[in-house]
Amino acid sequence: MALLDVQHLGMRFGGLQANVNISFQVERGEMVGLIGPNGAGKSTLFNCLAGVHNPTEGRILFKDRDVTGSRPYAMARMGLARTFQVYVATGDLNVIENIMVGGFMRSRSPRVSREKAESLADKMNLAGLAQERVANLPVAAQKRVTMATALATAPDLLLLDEVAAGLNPSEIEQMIDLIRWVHHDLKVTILLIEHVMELVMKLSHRVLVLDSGRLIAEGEPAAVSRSPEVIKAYLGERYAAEQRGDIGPRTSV
Amino acid sequence: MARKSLILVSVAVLALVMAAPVWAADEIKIGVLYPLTGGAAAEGKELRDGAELAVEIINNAKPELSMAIAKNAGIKSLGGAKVKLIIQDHQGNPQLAADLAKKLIQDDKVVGLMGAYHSAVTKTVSAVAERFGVPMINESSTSPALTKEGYKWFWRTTPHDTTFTNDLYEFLDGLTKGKAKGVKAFDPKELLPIVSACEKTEWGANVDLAIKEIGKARAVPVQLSLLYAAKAPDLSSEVQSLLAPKPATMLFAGYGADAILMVKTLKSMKAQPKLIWGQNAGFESPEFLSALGDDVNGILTRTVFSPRVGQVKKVAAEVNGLYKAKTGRDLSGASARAFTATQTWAHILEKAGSTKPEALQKAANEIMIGPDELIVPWKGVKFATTGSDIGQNELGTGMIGQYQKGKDGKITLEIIYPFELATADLIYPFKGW
Amino acid sequence: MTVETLLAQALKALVSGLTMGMVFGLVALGLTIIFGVMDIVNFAHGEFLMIGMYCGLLTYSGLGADPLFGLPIAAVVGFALGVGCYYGLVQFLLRGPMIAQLFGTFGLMLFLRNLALLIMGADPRGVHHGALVGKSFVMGPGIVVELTKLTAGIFSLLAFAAVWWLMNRTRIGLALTATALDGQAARYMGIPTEKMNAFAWGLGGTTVAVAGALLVNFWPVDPNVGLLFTMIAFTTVALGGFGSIPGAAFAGLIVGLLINLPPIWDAISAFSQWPILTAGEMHQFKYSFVYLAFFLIMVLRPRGLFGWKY
Amino acid sequence: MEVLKRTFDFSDFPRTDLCVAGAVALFLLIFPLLPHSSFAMATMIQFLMFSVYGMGWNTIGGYGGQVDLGKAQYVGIGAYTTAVMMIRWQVPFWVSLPIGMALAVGWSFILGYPLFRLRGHYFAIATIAVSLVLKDIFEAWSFVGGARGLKIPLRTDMPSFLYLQFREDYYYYYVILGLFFVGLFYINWFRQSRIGYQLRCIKDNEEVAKSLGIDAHWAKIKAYAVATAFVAAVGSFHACYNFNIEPEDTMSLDLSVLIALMAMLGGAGSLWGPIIGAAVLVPMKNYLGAWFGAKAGLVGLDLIIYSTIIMVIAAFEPRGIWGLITRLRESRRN
Repeated sequence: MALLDVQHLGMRFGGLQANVNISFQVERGEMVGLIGPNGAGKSTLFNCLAGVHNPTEGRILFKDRDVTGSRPYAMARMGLARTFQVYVATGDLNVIENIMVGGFMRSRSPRVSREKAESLADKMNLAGLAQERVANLPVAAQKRVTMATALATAPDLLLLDEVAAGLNPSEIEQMIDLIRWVHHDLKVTILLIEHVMELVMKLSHRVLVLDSGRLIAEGEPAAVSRSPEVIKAYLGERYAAEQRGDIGPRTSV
Repeated sequence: MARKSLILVSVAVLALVMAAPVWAADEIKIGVLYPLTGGAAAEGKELRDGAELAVEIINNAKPELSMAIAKNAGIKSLGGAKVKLIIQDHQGNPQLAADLAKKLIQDDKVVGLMGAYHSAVTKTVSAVAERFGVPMINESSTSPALTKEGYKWFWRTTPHDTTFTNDLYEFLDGLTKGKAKGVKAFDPKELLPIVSACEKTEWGANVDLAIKEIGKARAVPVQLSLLYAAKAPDLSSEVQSLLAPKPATMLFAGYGADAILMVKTLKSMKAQPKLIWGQNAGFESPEFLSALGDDVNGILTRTVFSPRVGQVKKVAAEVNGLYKAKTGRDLSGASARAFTATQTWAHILEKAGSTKPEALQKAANEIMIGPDELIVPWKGVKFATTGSDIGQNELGTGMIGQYQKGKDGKITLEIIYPFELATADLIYPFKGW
Repeated sequence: MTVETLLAQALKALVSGLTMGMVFGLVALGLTIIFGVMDIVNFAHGEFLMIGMYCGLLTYSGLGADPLFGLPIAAVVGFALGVGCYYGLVQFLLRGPMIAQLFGTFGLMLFLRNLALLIMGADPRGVHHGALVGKSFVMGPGIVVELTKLTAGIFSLLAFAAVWWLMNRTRIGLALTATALDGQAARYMGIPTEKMNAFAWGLGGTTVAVAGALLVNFWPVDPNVGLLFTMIAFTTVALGGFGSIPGAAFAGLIVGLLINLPPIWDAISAFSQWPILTAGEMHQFKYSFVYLAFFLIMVLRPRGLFGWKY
Repeated sequence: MEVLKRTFDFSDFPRTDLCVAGAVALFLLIFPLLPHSSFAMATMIQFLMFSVYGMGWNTIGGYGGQVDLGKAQYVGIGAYTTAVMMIRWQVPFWVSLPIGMALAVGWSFILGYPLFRLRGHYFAIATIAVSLVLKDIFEAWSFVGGARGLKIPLRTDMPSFLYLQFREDYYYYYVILGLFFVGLFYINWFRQSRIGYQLRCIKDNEEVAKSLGIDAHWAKIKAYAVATAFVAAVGSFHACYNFNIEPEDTMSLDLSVLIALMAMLGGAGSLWGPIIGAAVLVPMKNYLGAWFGAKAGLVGLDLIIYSTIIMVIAAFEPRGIWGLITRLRESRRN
């Protein structure tokens, strides 16, 4: 059975239909990318999965249990962790303590979660920054902190929300290695939501494409990038994409 | 950092470990707790001035005054020792008052205490006095509960609210029988229905209880009684409720601003009772008169003193003259009672001939001050030693005054009860605004 | 008691509640302007009112004029006070967390109250003569309306309309609204947000000080008078939704009506003796109704009735 | 064992802090033996009471970041439980203390559930409102004496440790000092515990906290209950120390604000903050009042100075006095 099974999911905010009849599955051990132009409904879908929104239609099965409308903390406890695009942490918790908080989901003992947090920080190149406040860190490090914190909850499925946004090319390379390490060594299934095509195309086993709230294509990265539907969906963004130069399939139009 | 903290700590230590001041040996120190700041600051100053005048008279021979305490300088049986008041400001805060009482007892080594105006504060302070076995005389707190504790170290010179409320019903009874000056007898039903409104703290709640219970016992039950929050911006709904049964007699107990607001609201809602009576405090304070001006004309208040007492008591006129020379004001209920309590202290010390607590306790229980000594129109000062009101002055009586606008346009508090002391004709019924 | 008396009591309570409600709305208006623009709850609001009241009182006792002449004086003093507090204190508080803002304005409240105590003394004072003082008129059977409260009520309607117009129809109002919605974006668009904030404080101070100068025609004033109104103003503003101008007006009316429930209860309880809360006892819970209603509405609708800010 | 170890583990503080803390602890222990005025003793007792109030408030207000301005109602519940049980059924203080704490905590759960649906200013004002409603109820409820309050009768067998009735204040001093140390060690455990970290995370960013499996609503309710237990315990002590309680002095808005104010000025969200706040504000309030109030005739000047200090700290160092110390220390290091 699939780890995550989304069935006919729809989300409506008043008059705005943000997601329409979305169905897909994520198998255990997969790495799936979710792409789509701005306003395609990626974030809404992401928030539905993470329990922030309660979908107005359809249902979500996680580990074969109906988790539709569960609260975020309940989703997290079931093994679904997420990262944040902008990790705002203005308080007095330092890096290692932030990661510890994730660890507390599985253990009451501060000693156990500190050890876990230290080993994660070590592996994710955060050991030197352990005593810093998160707000004082560069963007790339903040992204690693939000990942480490999520990983400390020992998830089965990790939702990555634009972890590459705002990073320079060499940082993106490092991020790709890091995600591979998480996927391979920690055996965590990953669903990536991403604007940075390079990262999605390199990492994903399978790509889902959203447009106007609908799932318009699904398949291997190379196949999806040639799909006429997908190309049409991105046309509206073509100008911007040319400026950025980060959209892969442009040449094949 | 450590150094800085250490400095801070040592400064704190120095500030806290302040040695008690040392006083001359031939002084008898009495600790006094009054609200010199806070909501009742005006009354606190009156009380202080009254007590200080009494001390002046005690410590200096003033043969022109016909009082025992004026005969010689100081306390004779203690070798002419002088009385010294150590006055502290409790701001109307019971917790602070208790701390200050401990300071007076332990640091200043006072032989006794006096105070503290607010019934709620006196309650806390009297518990401290009882714990330490130090005599305390209360001059002006009128909650009946204060002398219901069976305390051995607490005496109260002023009559309390049960007495005052009894006086009120005596007055109403006499009024219908034609005893009041200038008013003929009439049908008692004319004074019904009676309604009352009291502010809801310790004092007001006790007054409310007394009004209801005594009224019931005398078969003139209060039709509607309510308690209101004194710290509230609006009293119009209370007044609306009070006016619903078309009351003839309205009774109130309020502390300060709320008493003023109550009268203003009554006026604005065109209340037409025959009689408005206030239980002292807010209705007797100087600012009640100054804030309301002519609107108080015809309102009754229970009191223990009015400068008009001087017309019937020579000693009251003499002391009032001294007080006026000293402060520029006439004696008020507060200052006259503080004077009397201080005077009582002098008599107790004189009788005890010692400053030992046990001797003072014995003297206080045995003391008897005659009516001629007092500036207040009481039958004397003698404390109950048995019964349900231990420590209460059995001979105290209240008065009822009425604000009346004279021909010169000035408003004075005329005495109208006890009837035999009346200084003016009663204005009845209330003329309205 | 008959049904007629019950109806008469209810009608009286309604009139009294509506007039008092408009007064509360007027007092709360300044608070909601300030909150709307910069998310800060001004604990010292009641003290601004108290200062306005002293303006009216001093016009009467110091200059011997009708206290109504104190209105323009209070407006100027209130504006200066608001702007002064902004530049002297609030602009620093805005950098800190919410808790610092609460205690900063709490300190301001203590400061102003005790300054008044030091200067004016503790005694409550009142005005004796004036165009509005001590006047009330009868409206229908037994319904008496106090002229000061009625004037304050009418004034309140005008003030609400004026502030609504200012916020929605003028350049400065639009700039204020922009500052309220997104201060940073407004700054990029060239709106001087610092000045806008100061202006909001000035405007808030003006409305409440003028309210004070009007209220002194009826209410006695002492340094502690502010606190009596502050809690009511807080609940009014929160009930209407922080920052909502029509919300404050509407919530003021609700509060006014709620505190006039006890007389109606008295009339009802005359029909049968209830085991608890007999006639008169309800008055002790007069303000509890306001707080309870506030609490319930908050829990059911956490933004308040008209709130758009969270 | 680990729990016990963490309770007494202060190792994350610099050595200088611990030296100062040790010196202060020693001073507190021997204070009654030093020459002192009774006013100083009363001030010290109040300082200890407000420290414990502040430590309690700090769990929800400091670590949890929820500005609670309604703590006085729980002081009242604690005080009234002790007083009613002592007067009516002669129940010793040490029995009514846990009962009062339990009642207060129970009430806090009932209130906390709806209260924590609110945030920010709405939460702060709602806490004031519910506290005032409870005060109104107590003022009308004749079983607990209504507005007239309750008075604990003096016992003849003083000093009575069981009923906490003593003539001399130093007995009370050591009782509240005991509570103070219990509270301090509990908070030291709390801040390093799971709930402590979770609360700080909620304060940082509630969305993040929820994504890490934290039931933020429930965590806040729990912390609120802990805070409640602290203030209710001091409330019980207050009843015995004062002999005399009324809704006006145990449940007033002033007390609620004072509790929060001291913790915040000392430094919300730090172990030492509430203690520093109480150590500065309580003596200042008492002694400034004594100096300016009656003697100099400058009525209100003491509170003007007091409020100026509050404003300055709120404006320039929102982390309070402890924040100031931290900042000085950091600037010296750099």
